[in-house]
Amino acid sequence: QAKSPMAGQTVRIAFMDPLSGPFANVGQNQLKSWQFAAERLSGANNPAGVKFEVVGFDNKGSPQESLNTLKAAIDQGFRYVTQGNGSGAGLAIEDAVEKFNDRNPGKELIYFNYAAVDPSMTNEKCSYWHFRLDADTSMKMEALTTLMKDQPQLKSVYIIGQNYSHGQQVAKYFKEDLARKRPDIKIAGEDLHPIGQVKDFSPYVAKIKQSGAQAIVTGNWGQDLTLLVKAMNDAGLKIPMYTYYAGVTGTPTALAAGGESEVYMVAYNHSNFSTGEIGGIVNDFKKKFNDDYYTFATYNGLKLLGAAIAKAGSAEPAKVAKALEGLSVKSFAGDVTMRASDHQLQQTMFIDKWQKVDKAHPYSVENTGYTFAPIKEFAPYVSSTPTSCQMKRPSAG
Amino acid sequence: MSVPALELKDLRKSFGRTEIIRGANLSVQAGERVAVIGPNGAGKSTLFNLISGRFPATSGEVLLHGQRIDGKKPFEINRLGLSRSFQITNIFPKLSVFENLRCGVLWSLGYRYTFLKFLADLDDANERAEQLLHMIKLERKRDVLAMNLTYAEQRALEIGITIAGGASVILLDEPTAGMSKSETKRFIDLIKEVTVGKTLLTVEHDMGVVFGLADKIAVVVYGEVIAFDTPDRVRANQRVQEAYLGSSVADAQAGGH
Amino acid sequence: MLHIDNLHAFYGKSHVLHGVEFEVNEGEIVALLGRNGSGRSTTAKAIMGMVDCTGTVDWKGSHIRGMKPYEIAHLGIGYVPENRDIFPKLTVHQNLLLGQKGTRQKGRWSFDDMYGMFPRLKERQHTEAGVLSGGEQQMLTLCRTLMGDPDLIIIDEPTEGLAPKIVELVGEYLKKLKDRGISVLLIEQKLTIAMQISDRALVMGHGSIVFQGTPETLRQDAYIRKEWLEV
Amino acid sequence: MEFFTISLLNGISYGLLLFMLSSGLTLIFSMMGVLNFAHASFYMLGAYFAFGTSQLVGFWPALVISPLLVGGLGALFERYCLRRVHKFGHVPELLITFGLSFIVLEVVQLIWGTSSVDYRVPALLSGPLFTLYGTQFPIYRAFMMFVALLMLLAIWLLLTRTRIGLVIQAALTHPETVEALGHNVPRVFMMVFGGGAALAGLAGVIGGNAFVTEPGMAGAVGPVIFVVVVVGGMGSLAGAFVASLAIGIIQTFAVGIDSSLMGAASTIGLNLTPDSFGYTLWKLKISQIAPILPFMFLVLMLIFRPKGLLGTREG
Amino acid sequence: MNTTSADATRLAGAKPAARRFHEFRPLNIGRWLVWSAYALVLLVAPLIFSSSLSQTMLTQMGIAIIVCLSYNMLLGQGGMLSFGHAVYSGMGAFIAIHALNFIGKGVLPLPVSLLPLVGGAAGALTAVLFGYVTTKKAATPFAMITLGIGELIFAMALMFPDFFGGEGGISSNRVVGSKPFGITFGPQIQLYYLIALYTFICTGLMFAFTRTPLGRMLNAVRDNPERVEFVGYDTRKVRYIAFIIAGFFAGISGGLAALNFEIVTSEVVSGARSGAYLLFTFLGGATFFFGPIIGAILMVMAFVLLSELTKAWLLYLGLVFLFMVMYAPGGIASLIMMNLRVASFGRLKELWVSYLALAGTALITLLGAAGMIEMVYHLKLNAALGPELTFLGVPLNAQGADSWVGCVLVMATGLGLFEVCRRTFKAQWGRIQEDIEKEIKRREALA
Ligand SMILES: Nc1ncnc2c1ncn2[C@@H]1O[C@H](COP(=O)(O)OP(=O)(O)OP(=O)(O)O)[C@@H](O)[C@H]1O
Ligand SMILES: Nc1ncnc2c1ncn2[C@@H]1O[C@H](COP(=O)(O)OP(=O)(O)OP(=O)(O)O)[C@@H](O)[C@H]1O
Ligand SMILES: CC(C)C[C@H](N)C(=O)O
Ligand SMILES: [Mg+2]
Ligand SMILES: [Mg+2]
Repeated sequence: QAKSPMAGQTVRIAFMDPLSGPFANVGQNQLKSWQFAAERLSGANNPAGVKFEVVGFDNKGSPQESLNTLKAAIDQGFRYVTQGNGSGAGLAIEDAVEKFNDRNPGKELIYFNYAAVDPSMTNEKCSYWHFRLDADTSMKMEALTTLMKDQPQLKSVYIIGQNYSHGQQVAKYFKEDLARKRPDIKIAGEDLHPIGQVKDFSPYVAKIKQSGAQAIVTGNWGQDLTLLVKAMNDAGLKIPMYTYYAGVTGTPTALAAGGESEVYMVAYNHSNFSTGEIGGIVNDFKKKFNDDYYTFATYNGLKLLGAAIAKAGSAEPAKVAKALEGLSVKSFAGDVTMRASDHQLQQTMFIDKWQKVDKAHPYSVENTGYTFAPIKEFAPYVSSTPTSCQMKRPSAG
Repeated sequence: MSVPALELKDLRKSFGRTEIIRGANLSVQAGERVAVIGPNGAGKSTLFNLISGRFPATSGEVLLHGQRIDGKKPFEINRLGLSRSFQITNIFPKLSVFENLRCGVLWSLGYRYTFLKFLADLDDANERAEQLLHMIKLERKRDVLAMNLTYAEQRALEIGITIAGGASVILLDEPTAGMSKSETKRFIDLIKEVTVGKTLLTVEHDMGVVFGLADKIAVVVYGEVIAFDTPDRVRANQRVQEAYLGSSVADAQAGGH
Repeated sequence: MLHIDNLHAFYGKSHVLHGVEFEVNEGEIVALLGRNGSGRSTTAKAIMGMVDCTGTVDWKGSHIRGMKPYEIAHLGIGYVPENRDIFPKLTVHQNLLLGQKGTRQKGRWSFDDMYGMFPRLKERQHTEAGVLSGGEQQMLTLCRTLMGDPDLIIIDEPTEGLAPKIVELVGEYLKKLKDRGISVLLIEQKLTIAMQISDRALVMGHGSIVFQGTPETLRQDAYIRKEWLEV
Repeated sequence: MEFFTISLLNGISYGLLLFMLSSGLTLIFSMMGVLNFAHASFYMLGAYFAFGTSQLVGFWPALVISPLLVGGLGALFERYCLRRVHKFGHVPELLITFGLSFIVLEVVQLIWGTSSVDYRVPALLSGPLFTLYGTQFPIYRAFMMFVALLMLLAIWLLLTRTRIGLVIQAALTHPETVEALGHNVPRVFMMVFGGGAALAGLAGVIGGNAFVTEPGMAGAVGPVIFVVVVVGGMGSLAGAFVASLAIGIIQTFAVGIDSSLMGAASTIGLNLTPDSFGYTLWKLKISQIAPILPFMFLVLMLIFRPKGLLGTREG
Repeated sequence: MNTTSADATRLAGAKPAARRFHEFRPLNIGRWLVWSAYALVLLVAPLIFSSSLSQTMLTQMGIAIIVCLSYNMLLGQGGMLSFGHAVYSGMGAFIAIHALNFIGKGVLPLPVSLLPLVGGAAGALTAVLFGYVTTKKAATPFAMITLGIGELIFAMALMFPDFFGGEGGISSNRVVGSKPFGITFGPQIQLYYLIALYTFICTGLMFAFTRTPLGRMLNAVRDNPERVEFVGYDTRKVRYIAFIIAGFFAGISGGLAALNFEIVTSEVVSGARSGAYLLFTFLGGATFFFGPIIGAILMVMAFVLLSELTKAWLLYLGLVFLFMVMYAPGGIASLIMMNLRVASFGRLKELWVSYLALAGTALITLLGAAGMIEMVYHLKLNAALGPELTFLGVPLNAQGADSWVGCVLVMATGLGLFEVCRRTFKAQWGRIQEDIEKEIKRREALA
């Protein structure tokens, strides 16, 4: 392998997510994930031979604070930023990066979005400088409803969610996709509750039971998810639950404390990759931090970045952004491709099931004795969704 | 007879089931100085509270210069020209003496809720406040916070605020309470001085003050005005003797002046 | 019973009492007279441990200076503060209840005694004390302290705001207290009842005792009266 | 009928839970007038202490030890911090508890980490107590209701059988006078604050495993317990109890109501379309706002009956 | 009307002792000097602190100053403890950003520089609406209603994406509309000067307000609402008008924030935001007009700088509050005023040695304590990166006994020395205060 002209150069990435406050647990885990992946993929382990360095900035989960951290990062010479926890902050950064690049040609920034899943970020609000590594809400729903297509015994579903953009979008895409793929499934009921305000979900459970639904679909995360699961266990309502965020830090522990329950999660990964480069990362991360590496987007992101820098022959964001468009790299579950039209990564999707660890699925999530086992895998094209993005591309270069 | 400055017609007030004021009638002419006396708990302060709008009356009428004021809010009554002081000192503790007085004059000079004029430019208000400051003899404490005044000074300030708005009818509730003899004396002079030409009602227990100050005395017993007459006639009144006076203490007080 | 010697008291840095000394004996009514601001209330507070002070305060032969107010109260000194410190949000009855130091101990006085003394209070038993008339409040404070069954009661200006008849009544009750063997330290500035009921009178001026003697001698001592009591 | 019965049961048990959470606050607020913003932090501490101690000695001892620890901390806080600022007034009192809540949160995160801990319901208490129309009623919920009632009884006894309540109320306005009457006011204050904190701690021991023990748990219950205390009437234990139940039941039933203003409008012949002004507001279902109903309650209550349900005073 | 005046004063949160120094009153020349200096500081600040981050911070400080001052109209001047002030600045911000978008679309012919006034109007209107119910009450019921309304609005904000923009908020572009003299407000520095201008004018207006009849009556309502009714004023109306004015200024700050961030999300109406206004206004000092300015500056520094400096920032913040409330309940402003009083009697020079000693020893103590806190945090958060960390350039080993012993020693020494200094200082301070009291008495006697 020819030595890259970039070899030895350091590419610094500013990570901005909550490192204090109520969402610190997630942010801190993800910062470690970035740093760990960066360490693993530096130097000879990426085609450009560059060294990745990830520095954490605390945006406290706030869109406005994100803009401050962005300024701070720019002052310190960062050209790459990454964020994921919450679409609110994500949209703020996307917008600010777009404006900054507009007003400061030659000093462009690139924003890697590793978990903010609001579809608008790659649709009506899309930006040339924004690249999403996660799958957005609509893609996940595409995968989920494809699964339902193959479950003829499923006749009625209840949908419950947090009453804010994410929860509303989950409900909207679910109804749209279902109408397309399984018009016969009845929506037994739909409930949107204020986010983070419900302490006791038993009234909702009573309502769900009353409706006679056979399954639940929810975009809930954090407390709102665990409390819902607990309330279902308490009431003895044993119907499957399809979720987006059962794997986020803290939730597995709480799920385990509530006993056995039937929970599915749609994601671009699962917890039982034990071989190859990714297997090494997962296991060594656990050894080093006694914590789970679940943000695989960090791996994909650095893979893509390395390849793009090598392809562009430069770490200059303007060039790298161009190189990233349409770029394909080999990842942990087949190839992933950065779609040029909207900068949404196209990747394999999984449906994971929450279950006790067994021989085939030995990875104990948060040391609970439970794991997320893949029960279904969908090739990238299955969950691919169309985009309405009309990207403003820089004229020159 | 001209329209009385203040008139009570069969005024009643109950708290819960107890009726405290049981049909009080009183008619005070403009310019009269009236002392209201009566045993403890007779309802003197309550009467003042009803007149000044602090409590709503259960029934009956209160007329100020012939106009009904019962049922009105305290500030509305005040704007009609009736002002009162309190038995327990009731001033603005964290404002200076001067500011306390100025607060008292602002409405009457028509400044209402304005925030488009500077206080410093309100010459009439400032002048009036300074004038009051002299009247209550607190010039030297002009910029001291009211809460740092001595008790007697606070009582003086209480009166100052009461008369500040230039009300024509003034109610004072035990203005000399807690003062020594000498201070009391000085204070009566002060009250006389600042209420020239006004209608004055004051509650007092000290017979010395009562006889020194009042043109007429109203005796309130058990929620009723049982007598309303000149001091000498009241003193001679048999019922009053029984209910209220008729003790060596009262005699001693009355003799003191 | 109460022995005070060389008592100095301070409010922060300001020195208010300058070496006060006097005694109160068992079953005695002592009047403490003086002008506004002469330091009478401060003396009372100093005895109760409510202000910083130096000097000697002995009660029944033991030092009590430096003790906490509630400890002093438990030793049998009752204090009726000036300016009617009733508890406005509590009912009359609850106010009296708080006068008792413990729920168990039975004192000389019962609720009935108090209500008998001032029937007015019985009528207003369940009223919030804050709405009582000025005079009623004054009665209440006195009764409240009595409920604690003190051997010595320090009363700061009890007749303030009372109608003349009631003032006389209070005087009589103080005498009754004395008959029951309770000592009284009566702080007054209007001489009226003080001169009638007290066994001894003290006059305070500028933070020290300037006269001690019987009411009779005080009545005769025009100089003291002029200099320290009147204008 | 089925839905009604179950909802009623859910409502009552949720109401009792609210009461459990807010009883300590009621105690402190009504007696000392302190808006204790750290109350929820004490609740959280109770849960974490219980998690810690139950790993060492098991759940039942933890049920006793943990509230005592929290109560002790509360008493210390009163003794060394709150007491100092008492004389400055209510705002500083409130702010110092605000400050405390930050500190507790950080310290908890330092000791137990930032994500939830695995604090489980003891085996003895897990599982269903009975099954009604096919819906289980968990033992633990019954246990929770039982403890809430115990708390009610304990506070009620404290308030009626002792004069502590009177001493404190009196001391709020005239501390010196109360002391002069022979009451050790500082100690009473300390005990009451410690007691309130201990109640919060007990709620934490029980709420921690019924729900989730994580650093965000304090913030989640914080505002709603204020609602209970205020709606019930400041200073009224019975009021807080009634308010808890009322809020619990109403909120639970509201979840089941799927009608909206739009529905009401269409019955009177008004047809609203997505283009009409404020469409999102019109189409909002009652079930969607159920969890924030308490705050509406609070606002309405304070406007129309500022004393609260059973309160006697406004301030 | 059941609240006693004692309650009202307590709620106003003033420290009586600090208030005694209120008498210190700068001459009018002094006032000119102060205002000119204020203007000068606003003018030159971005020239001295010229990095992009410090300019961002300066702009935010300007915005925060306005909102904290407006908050203090309620808290410090009116004794109204609001838990929902962010509702008014937030609504100002939302309306302003919608207006900005209209300007962008060419529907609204308004120069961008006047946009904050739109925010102000929106804030005032919101205050007209909610103030009508909240100001019916005072004291604790007032506080609780504002808490309830704040929670409601925040919860609603996420439910109505049409207006509030959902999670992503509403974004916009401020480089629109007419461009007088080529000022586009694109570059941060141009925006800074716009904000500085608003800050200066608003500060001036709010100060002027304290000198008007309504401003004074507001103080009176804070101190003793009952009496106010008996001098002819409707307390409710006084509170209501003041509430609306405060809402107006809060709205202006919201409008400026909308311009500055070019995005407004629901967090601007959150309870956390309201809480921050309350905390920092108090920290700066609610009893003095300029206190909130200090508070606002500290707020921005804490949120932007402190949180970057250390992960333990919330712990430090909590501790600072605890100690401030305990030892300086009048806020920083009251500390400054106390020293100004000493200075006005020409005695400050005696104190500076003590101050140096106090500061030095306190710093040592803090260093020791902070070292330990940082090590604990490091152990907890970054343990995997090895036990070493550098704290202010000093390498520490979080698992090494020597680092811990070192920190403990530093702290203990610091603490010991501090205590010694504190005692001497206290004695000295007491002496000076005594002299000053005497001097005042003497002057009084002369007058
Ligand atoms: N708000 C109230 N609720 C219930 N009772 C009240 C209220 N206000 C006054 N009272 C009662 O009404 C009676 C009359 O009280 P008021 O204060 O008028 O007496 P007063 O004549 O002024 O006596 P004093 O000379 O002792 O001041 C008292 O017995 C008092 O307890
Ligand atoms: N809390 C205080 N702080 C500072 N000085 C005080 C305080 N209380 C009283 N003083 C001062 O102490 C002196 C004595 O006051 P004291 O209250 O003992 O007088 P008194 O004889 O009881 O008079 P009065 O008739 O006013 O009750 C007065 O000069 C008074 O100004
Ligand atoms: C923390 C995450 C679960 C938040 C989620 N990504 C969202 O968009 O809201
Ligand atoms: Mg009276
Ligand atoms: Mg006295």
